[in-house]
Amino acid sequence: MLLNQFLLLGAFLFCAGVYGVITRRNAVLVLMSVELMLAAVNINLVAFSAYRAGDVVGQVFALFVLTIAAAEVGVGLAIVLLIYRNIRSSDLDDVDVLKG
Amino acid sequence: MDWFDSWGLTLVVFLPVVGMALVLLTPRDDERSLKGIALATTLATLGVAVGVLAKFDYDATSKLQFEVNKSWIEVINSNYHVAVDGISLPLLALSAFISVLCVVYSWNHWPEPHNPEGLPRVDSPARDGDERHVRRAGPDPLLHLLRDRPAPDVLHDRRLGGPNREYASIKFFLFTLFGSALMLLGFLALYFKVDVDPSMAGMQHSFDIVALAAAGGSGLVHGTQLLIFGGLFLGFAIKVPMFPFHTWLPDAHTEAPTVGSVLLAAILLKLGTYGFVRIALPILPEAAKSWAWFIGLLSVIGIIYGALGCLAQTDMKRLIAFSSVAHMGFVMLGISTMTDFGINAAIFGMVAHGLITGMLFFVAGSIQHNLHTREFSRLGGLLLQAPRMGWILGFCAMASLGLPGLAGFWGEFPAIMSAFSPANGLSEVTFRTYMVIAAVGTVLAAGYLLWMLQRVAFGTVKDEFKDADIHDVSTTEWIAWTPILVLIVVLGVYPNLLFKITDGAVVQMTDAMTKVIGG
Amino acid sequence: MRLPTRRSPAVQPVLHGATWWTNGGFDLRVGVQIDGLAVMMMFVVTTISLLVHVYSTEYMRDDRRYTHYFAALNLFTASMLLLVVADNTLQLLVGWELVGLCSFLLIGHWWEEKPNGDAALKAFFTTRTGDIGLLTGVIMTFFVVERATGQGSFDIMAVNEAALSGKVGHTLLMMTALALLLAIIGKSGQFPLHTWLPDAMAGPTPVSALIHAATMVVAGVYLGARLYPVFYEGLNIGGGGINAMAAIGGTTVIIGAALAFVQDDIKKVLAYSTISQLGYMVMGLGVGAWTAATFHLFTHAFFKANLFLGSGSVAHSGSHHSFDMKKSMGGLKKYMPQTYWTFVIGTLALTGFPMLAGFFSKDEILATAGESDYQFFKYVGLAGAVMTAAYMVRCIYLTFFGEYRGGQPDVHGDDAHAVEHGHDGPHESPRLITGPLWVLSGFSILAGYLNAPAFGIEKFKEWFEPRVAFPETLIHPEFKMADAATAVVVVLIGYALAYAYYWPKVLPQNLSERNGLARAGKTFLVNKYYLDHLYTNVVVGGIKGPVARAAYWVNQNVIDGVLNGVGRGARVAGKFTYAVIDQKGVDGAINGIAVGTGEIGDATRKLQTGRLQFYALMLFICVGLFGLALWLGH
Amino acid sequence: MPNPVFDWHALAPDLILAGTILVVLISDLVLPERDAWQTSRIASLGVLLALVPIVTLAVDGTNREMFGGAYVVDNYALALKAFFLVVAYLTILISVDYIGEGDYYQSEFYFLLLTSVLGMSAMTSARDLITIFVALETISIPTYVLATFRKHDRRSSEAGIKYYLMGVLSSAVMLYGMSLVFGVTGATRLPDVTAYVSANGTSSLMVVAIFMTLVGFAFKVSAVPFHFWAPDTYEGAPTPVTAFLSVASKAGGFVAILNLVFFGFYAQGTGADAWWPALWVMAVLSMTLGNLSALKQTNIVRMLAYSSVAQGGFLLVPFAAAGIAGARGDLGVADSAFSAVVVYLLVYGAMNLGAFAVVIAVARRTESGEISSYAGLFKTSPTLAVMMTGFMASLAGIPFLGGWYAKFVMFRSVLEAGTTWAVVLAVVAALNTVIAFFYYAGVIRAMWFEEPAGDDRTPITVPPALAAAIGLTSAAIVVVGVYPQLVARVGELATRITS
Amino acid sequence: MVAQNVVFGVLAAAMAVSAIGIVRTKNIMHAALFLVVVQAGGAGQFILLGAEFVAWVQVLVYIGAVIVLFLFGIMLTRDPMTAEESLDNDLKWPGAAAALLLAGLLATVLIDAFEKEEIELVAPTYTRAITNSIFRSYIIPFEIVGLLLLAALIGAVVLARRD
Repeated sequence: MLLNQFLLLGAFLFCAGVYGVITRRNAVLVLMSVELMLAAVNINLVAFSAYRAGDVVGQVFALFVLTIAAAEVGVGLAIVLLIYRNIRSSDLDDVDVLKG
Repeated sequence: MDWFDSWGLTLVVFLPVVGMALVLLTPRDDERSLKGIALATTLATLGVAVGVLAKFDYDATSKLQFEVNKSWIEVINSNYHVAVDGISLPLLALSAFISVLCVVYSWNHWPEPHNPEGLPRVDSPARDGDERHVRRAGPDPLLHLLRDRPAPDVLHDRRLGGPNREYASIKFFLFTLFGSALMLLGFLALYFKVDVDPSMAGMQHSFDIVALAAAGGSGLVHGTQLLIFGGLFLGFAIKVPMFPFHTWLPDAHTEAPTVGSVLLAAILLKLGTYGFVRIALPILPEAAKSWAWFIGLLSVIGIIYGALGCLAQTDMKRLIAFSSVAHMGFVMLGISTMTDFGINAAIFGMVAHGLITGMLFFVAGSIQHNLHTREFSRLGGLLLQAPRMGWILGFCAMASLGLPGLAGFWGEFPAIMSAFSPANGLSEVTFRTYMVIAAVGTVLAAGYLLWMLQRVAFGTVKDEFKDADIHDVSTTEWIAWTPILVLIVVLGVYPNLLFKITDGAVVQMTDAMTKVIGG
Repeated sequence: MRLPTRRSPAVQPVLHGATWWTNGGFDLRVGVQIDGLAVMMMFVVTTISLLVHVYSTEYMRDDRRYTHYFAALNLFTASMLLLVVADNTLQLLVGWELVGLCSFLLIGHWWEEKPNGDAALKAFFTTRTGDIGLLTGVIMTFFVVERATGQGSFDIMAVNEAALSGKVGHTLLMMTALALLLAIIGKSGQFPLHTWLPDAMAGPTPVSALIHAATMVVAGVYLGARLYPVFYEGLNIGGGGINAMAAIGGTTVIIGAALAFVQDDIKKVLAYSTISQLGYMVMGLGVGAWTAATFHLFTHAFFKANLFLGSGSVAHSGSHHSFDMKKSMGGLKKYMPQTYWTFVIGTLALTGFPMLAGFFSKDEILATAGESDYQFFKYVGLAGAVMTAAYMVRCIYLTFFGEYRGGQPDVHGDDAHAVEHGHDGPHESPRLITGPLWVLSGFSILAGYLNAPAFGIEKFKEWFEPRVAFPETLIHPEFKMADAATAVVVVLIGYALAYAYYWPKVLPQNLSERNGLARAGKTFLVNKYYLDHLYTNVVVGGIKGPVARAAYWVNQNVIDGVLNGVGRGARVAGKFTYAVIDQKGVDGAINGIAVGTGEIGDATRKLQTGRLQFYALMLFICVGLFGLALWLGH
Repeated sequence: MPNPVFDWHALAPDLILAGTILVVLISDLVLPERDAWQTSRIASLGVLLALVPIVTLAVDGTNREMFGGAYVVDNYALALKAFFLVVAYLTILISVDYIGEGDYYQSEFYFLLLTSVLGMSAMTSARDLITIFVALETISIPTYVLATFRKHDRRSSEAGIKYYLMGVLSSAVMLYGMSLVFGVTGATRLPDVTAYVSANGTSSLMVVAIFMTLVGFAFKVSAVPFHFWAPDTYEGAPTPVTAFLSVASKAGGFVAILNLVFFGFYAQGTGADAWWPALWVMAVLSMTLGNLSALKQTNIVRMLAYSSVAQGGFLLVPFAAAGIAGARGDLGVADSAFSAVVVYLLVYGAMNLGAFAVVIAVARRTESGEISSYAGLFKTSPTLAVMMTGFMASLAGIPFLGGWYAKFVMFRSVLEAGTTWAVVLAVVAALNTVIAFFYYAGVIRAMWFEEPAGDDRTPITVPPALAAAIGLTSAAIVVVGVYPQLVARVGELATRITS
Repeated sequence: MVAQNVVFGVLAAAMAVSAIGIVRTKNIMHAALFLVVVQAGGAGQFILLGAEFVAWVQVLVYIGAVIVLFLFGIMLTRDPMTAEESLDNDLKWPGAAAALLLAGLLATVLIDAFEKEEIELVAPTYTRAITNSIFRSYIIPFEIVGLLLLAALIGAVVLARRD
């Protein structure tokens, strides 16, 4: 297996995530897109781990990323929820009071 | 070394600060106390300055006297280093002197609400303390950059003044700050790039002007010198102000209260030129040599341009302000020749301009105080209504146009003369051209000043002021003005009073520069 | 004929000095240099000043600013003396400027009227323009000395010695001389900077006599005489032919005289006459006639002061304070005999009537010009003499002959006592006025005998000509009867022309007599035709008509126009500079920066849209672009 | 793999902090509702307690490394740990009344605050990509919540979501970058990264990787163009949180960059080329755009937000300078750049916190963040006005207030570098210093020279805690300004790059 | 090796399609399901790379927890009364440009750097090795993450709680 096949997959996922983050109006969908980006990171890490002859550090790193990503999602969803409560919308386009 | 030798200068510097603190602590409506404190402070300062003048060793003007050199911020090897020599002594005296007179003048020109002539006394002592701080030869540019805070000036301008004061302050602010910022960069670059003699400054890097001047830019490649000089140039040139950095000046003057204008003209503008003499030239002589033609060019442009600007004015104060541009052009021309002649002339020019233009502003202020206008179209016949004031105006106009026998001449003539034969390595053709242009400038000076005199003092009183209640020079005004008028005459008749003081120091400085740039 | 200058060790200048200022490590001095030239000037200045003071006590009685007037007059005298005794060029410059200041103050003495203020300004400004030359010239004298001795100095003796030493480059000397010549042009009313002098007549008449005839205006000539070696070497005066100084002087002689013809104001006639006479002096210096020029300076001071004071007397007591000859004078001879006779003496002296002061001094200039290689200027001088004689006769005629044309007092604003006794008819002036007139008349007659080669008297040269640091090859022409006779004839022609023209009652009488005597109509017609032609076409049509008027027009509109235009132009340029360059350009740029700063601020604020996903977009685009740049740059 | 050696002494500050966090959390369960404010006391006590071992460690003075150099407690770390603890203490002081009077979850507030501080404390010692990542997230995640803490205010929610999302995105970019760094170097510990870079230089992949890694922190320090969240979040978040974000959180980001750059990517200058251009551009953009935008603000918090962007730009200058010089083999600049950043951070923390404290104090009366509401403050509350003047002046860099020295060391570093790029940077910085004067002076002017708007001219009452915070910070800037030796020493102690 | 490559290909294709689905679908629920596919595919790739522990954690955390969170999130923030609007905003093209820019950049540098580097698969990593690493080298981050999770939990509760 080529290292690059994993890396390019990762890059693709990452960029798909980027696209989603920018274009999705719904906050939850944006969070999902973020997850895509983080998934790409993990694939990178694990692929490098394997490429470096099983250097576990990459995998450990991936575990940390996983964990923290979960925490982030939790907080993120809570914030989205709060926004929904405050403005009855989870549309990020509606969140534009602060500007200038 | 008695206590005065070590404490004299410090007293001069910090007494006004004490005064400022006291003034701040005094209730605003207690006018008597405020005046009393301000007068006491400035008088005390003047007293100490007179002490310095008295104890100064006039046979060794090139030596730094009353020197105090105490470690201040070790980490950047910055010292509290103050001293006076022949170059700084006249300006020290001028500062102390003018501030007393300003306080006296404002005794009867107390700022009422919406009376823009009054003195914003709160700022005054602090301000001139600041100025004096630098003025001392004191050789630490860091001190300069530390105290170089135009904010008080701005506030000063904003507090009481004409209707456009906001605009004026912002412009002043923008200008002086941009200048200061680049100058600060220059100082820092000097600190890091010049290798000074460690036995003089304790370390290889120093802000000490004396040490830096002794190094004369050693360790710097020419390009770097040019750049650093450029930074210093901008900082000082804006303060001077030289063309084309002058546009803040008329605005600032027009909008500032009378005493503000006087202080601005008499003291503040000298910062720039003094900076050139004290810092830019001795520390970076080679760069100065390369820049000299350009500085000279801007100077003569300033001379002509300032004069032309004057001719277009309809406001008396604005005219006087523009005349400062021209006068400082002569000063800068003297400096740009890098000769002892020119620099002596420059220092004389600074003092003379301080006295004369300050005086003109005083008179303009009193006219405005009486008539509530400074528009030429409404003025006229001052000699009929207030003959003494009118003659004083005439006297000052004559002094300002460089009439020989009055102080102004001695700033202009040697400066023009020095351009005939600039320092070695500078183009004679260029500078002789400058000389002729500057000489033409003296004619224009006569033109605009006499024109002003005619419009204001001659002729008949305009109908609207026929019945105006005009006071001729009042007692306080006499007290404030007489010393200046006397000095203008005395210095004009016997210029050596000043030249004797400055010459030694200047010759020493130019000799040092000559060593670097080659004789 | 060239005579070597006699060296008399007896007369050495008296020098006294003290340190004035110190610069560049050496002292510059202030002091006095009393030598013959200075003494001569001191004599002139003090004498005339005294007489003018006496005269003024009456003339200016009850003036609104009596004290100011005398204060300024005294300041002037002091300044003039300072100029005269200066031992260095810088000090001379100080005096020079101070007399200019006093001139300004006195011309503008009645500053309530704008024309007076304008005249004062114009005088000061114009002379100040010339002072560009003085300023640079004085500076260059310093370096002239430096070239010669290695150490610069303003010292006049040193400058003169340096100029003669041959160690100084000719270019520098020439530039110095030209610069100083510019100063002379300004101060001594030479073409083309002469126009301020007629305007300066706005001042009180005694002032005109003292300042604008006798003393201040000759400061330029004095400068030329003082630093003569500089001019001599710098302009190569010894070389003959033509030089700038002589050319300027010669031009001024003619121009001034021509303009005097068309003036109706008696003071202006005298003013143009002064210009013309100053032209003689400058021309004299220019052709190498140092002694003659200074001598003319000396004599001219007396008779011209005499004439001015006389005109003042006329105005004071005869014409209700008007100076307009055509409107307010005429026929005053019978009312003011003393004034009339002193005026006539002055006129004769001025026009070079034989054996009076002007005869000796003017002739000597012409003689020297003829002796040296400046023949042309001799003829210029002679032409000037004709014209001088003519216009002065015209002046006398209009003032003292004919019908009295004075009506009601013309409110010239001259002085307050106009009201007091102005309603009287014309009468003789009081003694305080006529006294000085007679004294000056005496000088006008006698002054010439100080240097009358015809009688072998050369006291002037002996006493006043410098013995040291002076060009050795100067010419002192001997008296030649032919030259003197030529001059006399020329003057007489001038008298005759004017007389014939201005005494019209006489002329027809004359003609009818001829008619009766000759009865030869043809001859008469020819004669008449000849005379008519001569009088009408040559004199009237030629000099007074087109030429003089054209000259006057040129003078008022072109030369003066240029000067005024320079003034106006400066203001226009000032306005332009200020309004367009300064406010729009320089200040605009600054404000532009300020505004631009604000606009960028606004633009950056617009970037801050408040849209979260726009921020995200910016983030990723920036990441991409930065990354791309880094990758490309690597 | 050997068992890890725990240097308990070195870990003591972090442990005490962690313990405090737990105590705060538990106390919430124990304390009755009305005594919830007590948690602030516990929190502040714990913070102060944590300073004790820092002092003992500093007295001891040895560098303590753990986990093969992945976690280091040296003077630099100690100095910044102390800084963060002090900032935490001050933040608690300025929050007490704000949080107590609003309807907030008090103990949770302090709990989250301290957790974030723990992340910062860890960051100072972190010399490992994973630790740095974890520390960063520990700093960030609690602050996401804190920014949203005014739950019923949609502005606060908006502030939260913007901060959160931009934070997460930057984290993602950073992680992607870190994964590449790991992939290229095979290491996560910074000493190993340095070793790799020294040996192999930087490939183009590495350059991109380094840049992406730095993006995460560029977000944190709100460097343009990764700053978009900052003004909105600062304005919407509760003001004490804003103060905390603008000081502590930003400082955390800078500490991370310090670690990454100087302990990782600098590598004796061999890696400098890879990152200085990016930091240079960010510094220039941050200073310029930050200042220009601040000029136009009417809301003081927003103005301070842009001001903090600009200050961040100034703080980036020394990095760029060190990089420029390092790439040319001039390693000396790194030292002064490093200490410049440290010194600047210390000073910046004091003055910015002080400014926010005054903002909070004033808002208690005016309930407005508009600069116009400061009109005539000198007439009503002279002390507050003087203090605010001090803070503004210090931020502007006016001497004898702390800010000037910070600017000074910043300029020193860039001038020492001395190449064209450095000079340009210096000039830009200098000009920006000037622009900054304007908006700071605008506040001063409003306070001193304008008439108060309302009729109420009684002095603003300042609660003791807030007053203490204002007093402490202003004392700090005065002391530092007059005697900069103090922080200069700290900065020097903290330096150990080229050694 | 061929088999592995085939597996990779299949998984990768599924992940790629799902990823596009997440960012393009018009149905939020579908997006959540696509996310499951991506994460599961990721887990598969991990296994392929010998990182079994990570794979299982991935399954547990993501598919077990995170996706559930998302589903809750979707349900809680969707007003069932309002019709489904477009899920995309007007930044599609700029967004696509940004994504393509990044993709191009990343692909270029990656291909440039690693060209044909092969992954030599050794034995799957033992979980023990991972725990060793975590508890020896990364104990401090580990502990901090513990606190962090607590903080995130409490934070989320504070925010989400109705009061």
